[in-house]
Amino acid sequence: MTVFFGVFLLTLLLIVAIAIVRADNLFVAVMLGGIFSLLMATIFFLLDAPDVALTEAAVGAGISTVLYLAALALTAEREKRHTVHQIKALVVVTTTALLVIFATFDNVQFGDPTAPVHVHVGPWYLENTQRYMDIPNVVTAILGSFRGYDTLGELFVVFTAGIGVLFLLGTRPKKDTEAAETLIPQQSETSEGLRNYLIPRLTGRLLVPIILLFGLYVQFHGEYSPGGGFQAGAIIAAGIILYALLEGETAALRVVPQWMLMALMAGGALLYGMVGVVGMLLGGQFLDYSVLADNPVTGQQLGILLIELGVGMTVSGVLLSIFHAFAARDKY
Amino acid sequence: MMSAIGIPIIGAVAILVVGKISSNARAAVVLLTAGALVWVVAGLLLNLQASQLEVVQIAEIVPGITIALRAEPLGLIFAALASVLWVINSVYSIGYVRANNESNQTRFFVFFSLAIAATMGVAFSANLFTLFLFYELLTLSTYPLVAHKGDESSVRGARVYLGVLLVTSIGFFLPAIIWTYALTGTGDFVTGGILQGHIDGPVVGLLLGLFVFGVGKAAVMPVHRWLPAAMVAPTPVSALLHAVAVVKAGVFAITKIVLYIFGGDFLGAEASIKWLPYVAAFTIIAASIVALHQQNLKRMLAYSTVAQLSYIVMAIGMINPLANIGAMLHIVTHAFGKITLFFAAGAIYTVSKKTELNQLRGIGRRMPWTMLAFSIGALSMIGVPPTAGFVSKWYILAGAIQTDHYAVIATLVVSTVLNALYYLPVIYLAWFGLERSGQENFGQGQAAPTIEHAEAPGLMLIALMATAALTLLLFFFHQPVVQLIERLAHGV
Amino acid sequence: MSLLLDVLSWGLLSLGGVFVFIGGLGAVRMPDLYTRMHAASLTDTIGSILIIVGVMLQAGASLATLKLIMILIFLLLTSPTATNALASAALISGNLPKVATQYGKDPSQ
Amino acid sequence: MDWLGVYYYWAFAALLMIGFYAVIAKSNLIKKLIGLSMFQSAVFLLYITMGKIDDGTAPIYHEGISQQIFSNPLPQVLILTAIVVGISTVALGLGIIVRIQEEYGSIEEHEILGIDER
Amino acid sequence: MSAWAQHLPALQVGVPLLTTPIIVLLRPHGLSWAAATLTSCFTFFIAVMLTVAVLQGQQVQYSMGAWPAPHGIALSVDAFSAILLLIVTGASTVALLAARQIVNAEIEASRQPLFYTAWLLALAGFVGILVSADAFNIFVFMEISSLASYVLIAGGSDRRALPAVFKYLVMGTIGATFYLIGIGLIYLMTGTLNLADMEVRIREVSDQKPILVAAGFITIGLALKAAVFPLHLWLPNAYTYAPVPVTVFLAACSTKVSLYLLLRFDFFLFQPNLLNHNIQFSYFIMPLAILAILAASSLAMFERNLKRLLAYSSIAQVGYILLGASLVSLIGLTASVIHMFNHALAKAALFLCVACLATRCANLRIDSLRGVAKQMPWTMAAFLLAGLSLIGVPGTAGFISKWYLITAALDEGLLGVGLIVVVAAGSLMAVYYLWRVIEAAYFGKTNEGAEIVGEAPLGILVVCWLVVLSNYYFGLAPSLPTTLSSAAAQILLGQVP
Repeated sequence: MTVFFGVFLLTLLLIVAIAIVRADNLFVAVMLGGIFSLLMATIFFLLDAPDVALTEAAVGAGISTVLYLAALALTAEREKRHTVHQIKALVVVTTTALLVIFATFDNVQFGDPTAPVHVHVGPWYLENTQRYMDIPNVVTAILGSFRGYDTLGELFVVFTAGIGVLFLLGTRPKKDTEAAETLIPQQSETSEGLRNYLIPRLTGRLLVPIILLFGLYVQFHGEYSPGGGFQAGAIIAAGIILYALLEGETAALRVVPQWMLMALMAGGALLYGMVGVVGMLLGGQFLDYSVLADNPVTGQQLGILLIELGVGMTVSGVLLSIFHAFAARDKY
Repeated sequence: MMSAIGIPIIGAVAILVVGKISSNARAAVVLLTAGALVWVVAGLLLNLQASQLEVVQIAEIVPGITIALRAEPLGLIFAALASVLWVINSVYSIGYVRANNESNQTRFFVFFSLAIAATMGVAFSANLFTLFLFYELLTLSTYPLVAHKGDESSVRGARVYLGVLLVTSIGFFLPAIIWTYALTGTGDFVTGGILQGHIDGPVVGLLLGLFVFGVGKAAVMPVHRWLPAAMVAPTPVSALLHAVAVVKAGVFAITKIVLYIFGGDFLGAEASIKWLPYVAAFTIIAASIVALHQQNLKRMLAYSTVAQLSYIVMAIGMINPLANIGAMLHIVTHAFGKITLFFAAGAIYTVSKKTELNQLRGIGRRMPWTMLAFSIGALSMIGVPPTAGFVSKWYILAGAIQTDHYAVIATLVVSTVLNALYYLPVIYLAWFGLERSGQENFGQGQAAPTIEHAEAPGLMLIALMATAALTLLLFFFHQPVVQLIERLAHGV
Repeated sequence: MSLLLDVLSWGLLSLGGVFVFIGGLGAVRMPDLYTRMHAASLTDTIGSILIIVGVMLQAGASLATLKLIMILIFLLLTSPTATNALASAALISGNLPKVATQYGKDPSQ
Repeated sequence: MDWLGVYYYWAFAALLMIGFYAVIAKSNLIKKLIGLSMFQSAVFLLYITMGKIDDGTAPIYHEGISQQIFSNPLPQVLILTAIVVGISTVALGLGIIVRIQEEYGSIEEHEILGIDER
Repeated sequence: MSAWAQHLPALQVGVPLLTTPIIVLLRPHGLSWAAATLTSCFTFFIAVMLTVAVLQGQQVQYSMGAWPAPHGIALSVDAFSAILLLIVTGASTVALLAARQIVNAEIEASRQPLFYTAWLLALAGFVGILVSADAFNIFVFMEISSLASYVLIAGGSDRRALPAVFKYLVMGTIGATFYLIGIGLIYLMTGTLNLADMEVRIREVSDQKPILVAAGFITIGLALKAAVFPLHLWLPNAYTYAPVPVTVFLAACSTKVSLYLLLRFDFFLFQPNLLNHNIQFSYFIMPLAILAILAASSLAMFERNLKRLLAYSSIAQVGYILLGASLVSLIGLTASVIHMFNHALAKAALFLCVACLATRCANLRIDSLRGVAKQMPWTMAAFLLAGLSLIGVPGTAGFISKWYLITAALDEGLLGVGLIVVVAAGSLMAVYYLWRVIEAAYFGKTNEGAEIVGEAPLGILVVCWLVVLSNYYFGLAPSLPTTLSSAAAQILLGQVP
């Protein structure tokens, strides 16, 4: 049954992908992109990866769609039909695909438990997670502790992106005469939000606390069920973005001011790093949580809790900062 | 030896400092430096026995590749020659730059000193790598001198100069050096050579070719193009560098490579290198014929230099003790003769702004001393006794006869005739021609204004008379030099 | 008992599926945005209610059922709101219903 | 079901092609960026596919249930990271695009090149 | 102290990484430059300590979170990574020392803390790649460094930087994704991500096709990031329109780090385990390297903008590095590694001179630099001396690498002769394009109406001369880079020293 379901979803995914490429209207392409991400999330779920599915849904369908839309509001909605290097592109693309197919075609071990992937490192985690840290979600265990350094790096990628967008959009555009003539600056209506629309506003107000609550649940329940800092950060950010859409930019910034976003962003990264440094100071290695408490298992659990918190803080801080950076700009 | 290289460098720095204060102080520093250098080199020359030819290692760059110096006789001759002529040339240049109001005089003297330092480095280098290092430094430090005037034509000339020298050195010389290191694991200059037993057959000829054409400063055709191009430089530069230091560094490098890297015995037995004298002979004849057609005095002298350099290469290529002595001697004698000629050309330019041959009619009557020196130099080029040029040519001829090298003998004869053909008319015109007014020179493109002038300034005159006198003296007292060379031939 | 539950839940699920299918058909076949939205709302309301209740019957009285109830409430809150927002946005941007204009009425008046 | 595995890999390859094509051939910068994220999504699919074990479940222990086959958790962790890296790249890319629009008044590559050549 | 010594690899990454949130939190006005510079200095100091440890023959290993590899992430530092660590941290420090005035002029004070944060993130990313021994971890840090580089390049006031950086972003992401595909295929066949473990387990893989394709993807992906010739399109504009200190930093190390990975993967992982890989590698890389040297040099010869000229020269130098590697021999690899070091020295010095020029000249076209040597004698003297090192004149650092390269080529017989011709031609082209600048600056007539400019600020000039002189120091006493690079070559060829 799942087999057919998988094939069906994959086919749908490909159709959507082609539709995205062919869409002239960028707005349509972005919305289709959201659908693409949801389909992808479903496929991930089907492949036993609920953590990834949750992330893909929150990040791909949620946050990235919002960011694209924010950018579209500042740029142009329609794509001009101008395809370059079509032949070259086709040649390069086909070669790449053929290479991949060449590599995998006659060596498919899909779902085969004896494949090298499933006998070497992976099982070790499944066998030892209980012993070392006693938490049910193995993905969280690997993410937080076994490969915690990767996650630290990942957190700093997000941090870098945040810094980057703030830096790039921290400057007011030079009033290019050329651009100013063709495009008259539009008065931004974001500060008003949806105040004049009763139904969306009412429902939205009802939903925001629920979303935030769900975010906190995902954050702190990450050790037991799918979820963790990233997903939670994305969900909380989405909740506040919804608030900003309803009540307007300024209202949102009054609730969570710019300095607080910066503090969240840097504080989360710092929190994560400090957990590592404290491990070092207490005589362990960098990011060694076992030394955080008397009992190594408790230490691990504490460490994972703390770093997930750090991740959640930074991710929500960065995503909100980026959203505000886009939303606060006038179109030129 | 370190001080031989160090003194000019210190001098350069001192000139840079003093040059801002006064031009007299700068002149004093220049002369002082030159004097000190002669003193040091003379000291080395006298202590040749005592110093036991030690190798002084300065730095080891990669295991096996070192910067090292050694005072061996060949290098000493070259160093002594360059340093003595530097003193005379300094006197001359001070007079020249003042009389011509050259700009950037400090830069001129700074790079001049640096070039001399590099020359000393070439002279004393104890291995191929050190030789190459100083060889390149010489190229680079003389570039600003060639481009000194800064106008379009001098920059273009300097570009050719740099281009040819760097292309040959990086394109041929460096690979040849690395090849040698790769074959033998060393590049030390050892009497008798180091390549024997590591290489044989036609590739020896290839390697030698890389060296000969790689050392572009030796101006073997077809890599001679830079030398006429470099004539855009102020005359003192042409005189010392492009008659002595730079070009001689080229042939000197070839000599060292042939004697100390290949080794006379090895090359003598190798058939694949027999082409060398022929190429040199071709260069001699061709360059002489080209010189015959030149209208510009300095360009004519430049082509003459090309020809004379190939005498040395040809002599070395014969692999014969007598010819070797001739080659060494020719480095010295040609230097004195050619520098005299350039000095004279510079003196003429300074007082009359004349550069073309046909403008020189009757100039001997206005500048008798200058033209006397010019005549002595020209006779030395042709090889007429009692000038020094005769002695070296004689040794080369003796070597050729000893080895029955008829082609060389023929070349010597033909080239002597050619030399005479282009030098004698100049002398004749200068002394016996009638000075004409500027109008008639119009055909040459640049009508030289007829300037009423007399003899050149005193400082320049002293210098050119000194070198002319030395050219004569060396004919009578060449024995000490020959002895020095013979000691080398016996493998000190 | 369990058989009864099974039959019931399958029935609900298939019925939900049928409604979803009809909704999809309508979204494709209807002439303009508003009528299409109208058809599509069938999927959001009756379709999803039937399917979720069907799944609830499968799950029994557990935490999962609680979660499903939450999802249902969430869906029932959001999808009408979204439909409303979409329709009014379309109207404001000047996209008029085809069906209404055919009868010569302008709904914006 | 061997052919299912093949289908997953083919879908990966096809998705890779579509995304990559959009990146190279499209002139619109936002379209390029969308293509880029599809290109990355394809790789996510590859990783997650290889982590799947037949009859496995998500790698989360439940009370009382023992002796279960879990799918490989490691690729999932990697892809979690990769997804976040992807959105970071997209965010930064959009920031650059907005700046380009402000400076050039266009987000079509060929137009921008033309503007600077003038 | 010794307790801390074992943490050095972690500190190497941790120090710059964890300083960044502190800077963002405090945003110290005017002090962010000092903070970044101090951090960079300290990172350099750690790199020196690590190098000393490597030279003493220690096995520098570190397990993150105390989880042993392959289950946890391991860090390891050997001679190859040590020499790159020196390059990267040194370049960052030097560029930062020279950066203050130019950044003050180009970027508003309010944005400067973010700029320096991005700088440290880029540094941490590069360093993280170098110390890591885990394939996926390398990807993560590659992305940190890339994203931070994009930010840095787009930082200047020149709008043309924006399309350039977008192109870089697209190509860089494609490169990183290719790398990820390659790693995925290897992981599929071996089940591990730790490099050492991978090396052992690839040997046991019977079907080599996926590994072969993985090698292809990784090599191409990294070649894209390393600006190997036909894939270099992002580089010239990115370097040209970036703020000059950023160009100093990135030109000295960003492509080098990708080349490091390229060599590490191809030699460490694939060379011993794939049939005929050395031949495939050579056939693939050598033509590209030769093309890079010749084509990029000739583009540089006709380029009018000084910065872009130097950028093309960088592409040509990547060719030299790959040429050494493509010989697949001990000396060839030594030449390759040592050229990374020496080219970083020379290019950093040259771009620092450009930085000096940029403080005084509005425009960096060669035409507008005529006669500038009279006004900025020290700057142009430094340019000349650094240029000599790039050309490879004896006595300079550049010569050492050319020497090794030609020695390596000589072992190849007839092919070697051809390669020597290429190397020599490349050097001569370098003479040509650098000399155009020198000639204009020294002998060109000052442009009519050009305003009188003075010498560059002393701070930048001192840094510039420091780097120029180190070119000569390492040209005359190159034992440090030669020791490290020959050890690196041995490691790459699997001959454990």
